[in-house]
Amino acid sequence: MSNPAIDAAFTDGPAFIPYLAAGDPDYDASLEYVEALARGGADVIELGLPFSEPIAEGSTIQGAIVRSLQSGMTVDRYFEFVTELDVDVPLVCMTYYNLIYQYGNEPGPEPFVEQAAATGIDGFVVPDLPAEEADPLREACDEHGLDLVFIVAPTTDDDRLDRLVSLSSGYLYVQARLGVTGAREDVSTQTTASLDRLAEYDIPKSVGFGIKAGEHARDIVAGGADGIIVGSALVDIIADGYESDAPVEETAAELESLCKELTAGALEGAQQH
Amino acid sequence: MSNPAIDAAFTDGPAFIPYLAAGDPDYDASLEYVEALARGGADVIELGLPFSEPIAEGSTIQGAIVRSLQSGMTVDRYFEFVTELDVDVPLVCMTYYNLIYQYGNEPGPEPFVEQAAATGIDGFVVPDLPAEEADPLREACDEHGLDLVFIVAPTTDDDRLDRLVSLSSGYLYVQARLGVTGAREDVSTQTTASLDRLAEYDIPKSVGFGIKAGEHARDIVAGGADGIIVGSALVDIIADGYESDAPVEETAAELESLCKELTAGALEGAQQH
Amino acid sequence: MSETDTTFGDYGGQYVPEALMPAIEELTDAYERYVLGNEDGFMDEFRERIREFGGRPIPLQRADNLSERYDRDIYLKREDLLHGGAHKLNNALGQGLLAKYMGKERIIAETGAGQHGTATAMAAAHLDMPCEIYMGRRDVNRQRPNVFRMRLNGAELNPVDIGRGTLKEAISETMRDWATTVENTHYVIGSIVGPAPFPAMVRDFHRIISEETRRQAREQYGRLPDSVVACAGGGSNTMGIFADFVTDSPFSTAEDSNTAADADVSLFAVEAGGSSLDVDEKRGVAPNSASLSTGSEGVLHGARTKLLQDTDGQIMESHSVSSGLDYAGVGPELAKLVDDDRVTPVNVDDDAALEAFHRLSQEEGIIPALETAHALAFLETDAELGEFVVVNVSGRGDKDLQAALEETEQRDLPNAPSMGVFDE
Amino acid sequence: MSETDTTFGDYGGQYVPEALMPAIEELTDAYERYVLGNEDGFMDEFRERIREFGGRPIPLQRADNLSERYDRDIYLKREDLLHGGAHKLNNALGQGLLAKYMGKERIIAETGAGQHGTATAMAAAHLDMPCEIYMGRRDVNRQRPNVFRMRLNGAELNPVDIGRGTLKEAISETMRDWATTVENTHYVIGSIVGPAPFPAMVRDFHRIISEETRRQAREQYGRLPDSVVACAGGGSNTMGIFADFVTDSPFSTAEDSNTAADADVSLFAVEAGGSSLDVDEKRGVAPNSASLSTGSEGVLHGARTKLLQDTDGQIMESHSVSSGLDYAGVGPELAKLVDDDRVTPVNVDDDAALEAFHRLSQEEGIIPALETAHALAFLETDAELGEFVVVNVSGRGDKDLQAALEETEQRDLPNAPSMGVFDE
Ligand SMILES: Cc1ncc(COP(=O)(O)O)c(C=O)c1O
Ligand SMILES: Cc1ncc(COP(=O)(O)O)c(C=O)c1O
Repeated sequence: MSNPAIDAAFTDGPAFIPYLAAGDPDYDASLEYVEALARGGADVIELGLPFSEPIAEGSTIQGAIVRSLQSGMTVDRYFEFVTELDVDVPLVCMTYYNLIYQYGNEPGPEPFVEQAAATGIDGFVVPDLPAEEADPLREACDEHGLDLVFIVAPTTDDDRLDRLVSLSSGYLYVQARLGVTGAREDVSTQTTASLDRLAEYDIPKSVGFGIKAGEHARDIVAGGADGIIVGSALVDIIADGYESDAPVEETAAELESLCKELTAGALEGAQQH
Repeated sequence: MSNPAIDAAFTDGPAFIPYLAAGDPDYDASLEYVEALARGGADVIELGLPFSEPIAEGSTIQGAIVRSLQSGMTVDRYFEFVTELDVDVPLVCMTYYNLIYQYGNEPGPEPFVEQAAATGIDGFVVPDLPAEEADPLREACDEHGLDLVFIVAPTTDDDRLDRLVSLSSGYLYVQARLGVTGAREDVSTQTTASLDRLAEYDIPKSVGFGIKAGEHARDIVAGGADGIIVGSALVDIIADGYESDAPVEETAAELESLCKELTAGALEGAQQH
Repeated sequence: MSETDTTFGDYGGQYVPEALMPAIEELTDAYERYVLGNEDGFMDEFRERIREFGGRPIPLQRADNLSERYDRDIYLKREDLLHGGAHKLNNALGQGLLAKYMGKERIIAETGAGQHGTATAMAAAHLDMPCEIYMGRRDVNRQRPNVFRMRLNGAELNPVDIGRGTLKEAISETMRDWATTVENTHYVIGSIVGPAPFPAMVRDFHRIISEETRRQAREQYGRLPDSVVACAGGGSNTMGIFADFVTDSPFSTAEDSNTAADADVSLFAVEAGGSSLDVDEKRGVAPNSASLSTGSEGVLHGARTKLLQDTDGQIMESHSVSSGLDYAGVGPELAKLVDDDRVTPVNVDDDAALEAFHRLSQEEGIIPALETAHALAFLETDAELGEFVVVNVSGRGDKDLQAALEETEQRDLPNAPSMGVFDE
Repeated sequence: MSETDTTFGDYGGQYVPEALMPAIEELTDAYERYVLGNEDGFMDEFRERIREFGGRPIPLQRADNLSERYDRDIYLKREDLLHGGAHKLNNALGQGLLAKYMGKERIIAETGAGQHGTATAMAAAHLDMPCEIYMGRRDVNRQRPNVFRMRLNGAELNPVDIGRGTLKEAISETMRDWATTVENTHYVIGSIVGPAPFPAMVRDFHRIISEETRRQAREQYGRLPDSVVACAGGGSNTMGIFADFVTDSPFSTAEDSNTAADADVSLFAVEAGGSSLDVDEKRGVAPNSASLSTGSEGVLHGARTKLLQDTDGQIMESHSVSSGLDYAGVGPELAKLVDDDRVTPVNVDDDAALEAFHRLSQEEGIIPALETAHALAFLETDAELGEFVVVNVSGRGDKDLQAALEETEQRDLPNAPSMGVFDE
């Protein structure tokens, strides 16, 4: 039942999964930036659809969301954005449930998922949708052949883990540490513990929350991860470029270069594993 | 039992009884001012000994008290002041009970009265001492041959009036209106009512509270008063002189002239009665 | 609602990050055992503390002058007399104590008007627990006395600089803290909002308002009221006083249990009409906080409920003269009761609330919170209130003095007192 | 005291202008009939109103954290929970109602901290009577929230610019108003001071504190306390909680009547030690308000009592960090009880009071009035307090936030919270 494009991303070595908020800091620049991720080696792209109350995000991604919304991002523009995007990488839409729920004429996730599928989205990550509330979205995703990726947290106990694994498709999002998104200086010891616990499950495990540099990527993949998810470290580059009014190509190049570093780190880790 | 000097003041026509606070605005000037009252025709002088909480005074006399205290007036200085004063008029000490009560080595009014008598004081008016609390002071006054003057208010009922008349010596202080001391523009109708009520009593009746000009004095004496008491109108002259830094003689002359106007008014009233 | 149900009809639920779900399961378990089951005498201890520390029972007072004005018997449920000055302590103390029973070492809370923050800070000091409060920067500025009070009670205060700096942002930020510290920390949410079991649990801590009101109404008036009126921000004072009029209470004794006649008690939830009920979709701004009256179904802060949102589902900025009502959502249980026609949602605007603030102050000698003033303003309505009306005076106005005076100055209210004495 | 006695031993009496004496006779008559005799059910109405409007009974709360700190059982009588935030309403409502029974059309009052003024303004609004309050200019400035509250309740506020602009001047000025308007006006004096029958009458309206405390102590602790501690300005909260421990109450039933054992209850009246107990005779300034501890007998504001005065008998300027204690006199009944060794006068200085203010706020979640903080500070004493101590929490500190913060900033207190959050 899982999406073949996303499955494919995990077949050939560790997957590098960068995140950016669509429309950050504005629509046109954001197109360039997302394309730079692909050039940098992205295997999957998590493309954020900004929501006004992002309770799981740290200040970096909150900043991205504010910039995007202020420059006019809406749900319809997001779908346009996806359509216009020239990348050959599967896309996972990362957003909060209310936007999915409101779309279309009747409340419920189906219209949004239908439109997402039509536009070329391959899956979803919804940080405020735990297993308990996921049935309607899971069904709609199944109907339209999209993955629904669940997040596994350090606090998730074994019972919940079983349930999440059984609900998840595409990959598991392994939250590297407690807290909100944001780049950190080190690799959490919680990460290794989580990966050990997950080893028995036959689903790709992508680790996110706090990864910033190639060496983190390396250590995490060496610890058993099948993919690494990096958001805030990339958003920081956009924020810096935006603050300093840097040319779009310059920021895009920096993004591409960090992606390459992370990809290389992940590869190195895979060799150590 | 009453003091002959004060009695004498009422034998020869209406008595003019001015009030000043001793030491207002300072010791030396105040001596001049009190002496000016005598020159102006005072039959009795009510000489205020300033107390820090003068609950029965309006803002004019409060001002006098503040000036006097700030220039160093104390109880001992007050007695010196009386001794030094060169007037041939009976003196009534007007003050609040706490100062009388505290004087000397043991609490109680006797030491103060003894000293007052020795210094040449002839009587007392104590605004915060109603009949209920007056026994100790009455006794001390009797012992030393001093008068104790009680105030009769517009609210005093007939029972209280009997009692006050029986306790009072020298004269009755007839409070012309409700409220606190202070010069007014008119004669209160309460005054006439009070005087009518008092007519039957055989004790001199001096009216105070609000008398400002000769015509008030005239009307009040015409209404049956045996004396008029004037304070705030005189204190106003001192306050004006103090504010404008006028020479002491100039202020003294003004005081003398107002006294003369009031004395004349009273005389005129006596002829009408 | 059954003990394991997380919803109120279509509303409610648990829309929170996975990281929080284990804590929410643990909380649900603790709620069922301690609150519903009185395990280890939890509810006995809660009731004793809210009585001795909080000052319950709280009187139901006949407002003689308002009664004359409106030609009905107006009774005031005086939650303003509860320690801290608002109903909020019922919940803050209840959750603080529950956190203690659960072995948590730290509590956190959001606050809008600062009443929930001060209540939580007080409860934390009383229970000897470390406490941190999140408060929007704008609210920090307009509710200064409450800010001082929280600090005096030893709570840390974290101003939230995101967005407009009001309750919505403070809740989001507290959830972020909780997502980080969930293992040793309990989030004391301040109204009947958030993921299950919060809405039911917070209601159950406030249910004591309703219990007392029923008993007092019977003792003092011989029967239940014709209507009960309460302001609604999140809706905790609202459900607190409505609870036992809506359905049987797990605490009510047989003698006091609800009868068919209770359905005759009209329940009015008064929302902040702000300056207008219209919304500005473009700017994402609703100049009101009337989510029951004008909102639509959606998911916010962990629950499905009625919201102020644009057509995409982005949450709008709400507005009200009173910080404590200034929120784009509302408790899911109230949303359900409104859909069921059990609760009537109404609203009054800023001006009417300010007038009612001055009216109660002048005519009854009680300075109400600006939130409460909304409930009081509704008494001016033409609606059928009946003979015997109870208004929940959810809080006192001490925290609002400055704001009320400034807002009054900007208007031409018929009953504003002159404050000229201060210029002298 | 017999019903017609105006004195307490050598203290008390009626040192007022003759113009006021008829009103005082009328008041004495009304006091005897309505208050002592419950004529026309006056006391029943008073008790009902203080219950419903005021929020009585008020809890007696065990302070767990203080009890641990002091290794005794510390109980707090929570008058801070009374409507308005202090014990003051007992008296203001009682006198306001009495004025109504007497047919008076207007009430006036002085205020220091503003608590008596706000209580009177609230009572006046509740009873629908016009009201004017006199308040020293300095107090107007240091108790601003209370000034707003009085105006919001519809009272006129008259700042008094005389002298240092504190309570002493406000009382004198209110007496002047009364001397002018005595025919239709009642002067609601704010403590157990002034001419008879005020000290006894004000005590009797506050006696309910003592009644409740006795009953609650017995119910909750099984016996009467070893000591009762209260701050003393004029002494109304003090005599309110001491009353029934000192002598039989006209209201106490046989069952609750005093026994010999009551004499074992130690009574501590805690005065404001200010910055020092020394006086500056020259400048007429006492940097404290400790008239019971350091004052001498004299006559002020209608009564003979213990005073801060110079050797001439001029009243000194008193000083205290708390406006409500900043008064040069004290109730005559307290003066008598001190002479009789029934009440022990003690004092604590400004610093100790501020520390106790922060201590209660942080450790018990109750922000006390600065007045009350003096009583709390005394718990640090070495004196024999016994096992079971009751402290009268005469009021809450909301009115004092600004003053407490400013005074704290000027000092180096070990337990002051940092207020840095506000500089951001
Ligand atoms: C006094 C008062 N009333 C009402 C409210 C609104 O909250 P709720 O609707 O949860 O009762 C608040 C919130 O701060 C409040 O302080
Ligand atoms: C809270 C509080 N406690 C105590 C006092 C002191 O007054 P009393 O000594 O009459 O109780 C005041 C006076 O304003 C007060 O506000």
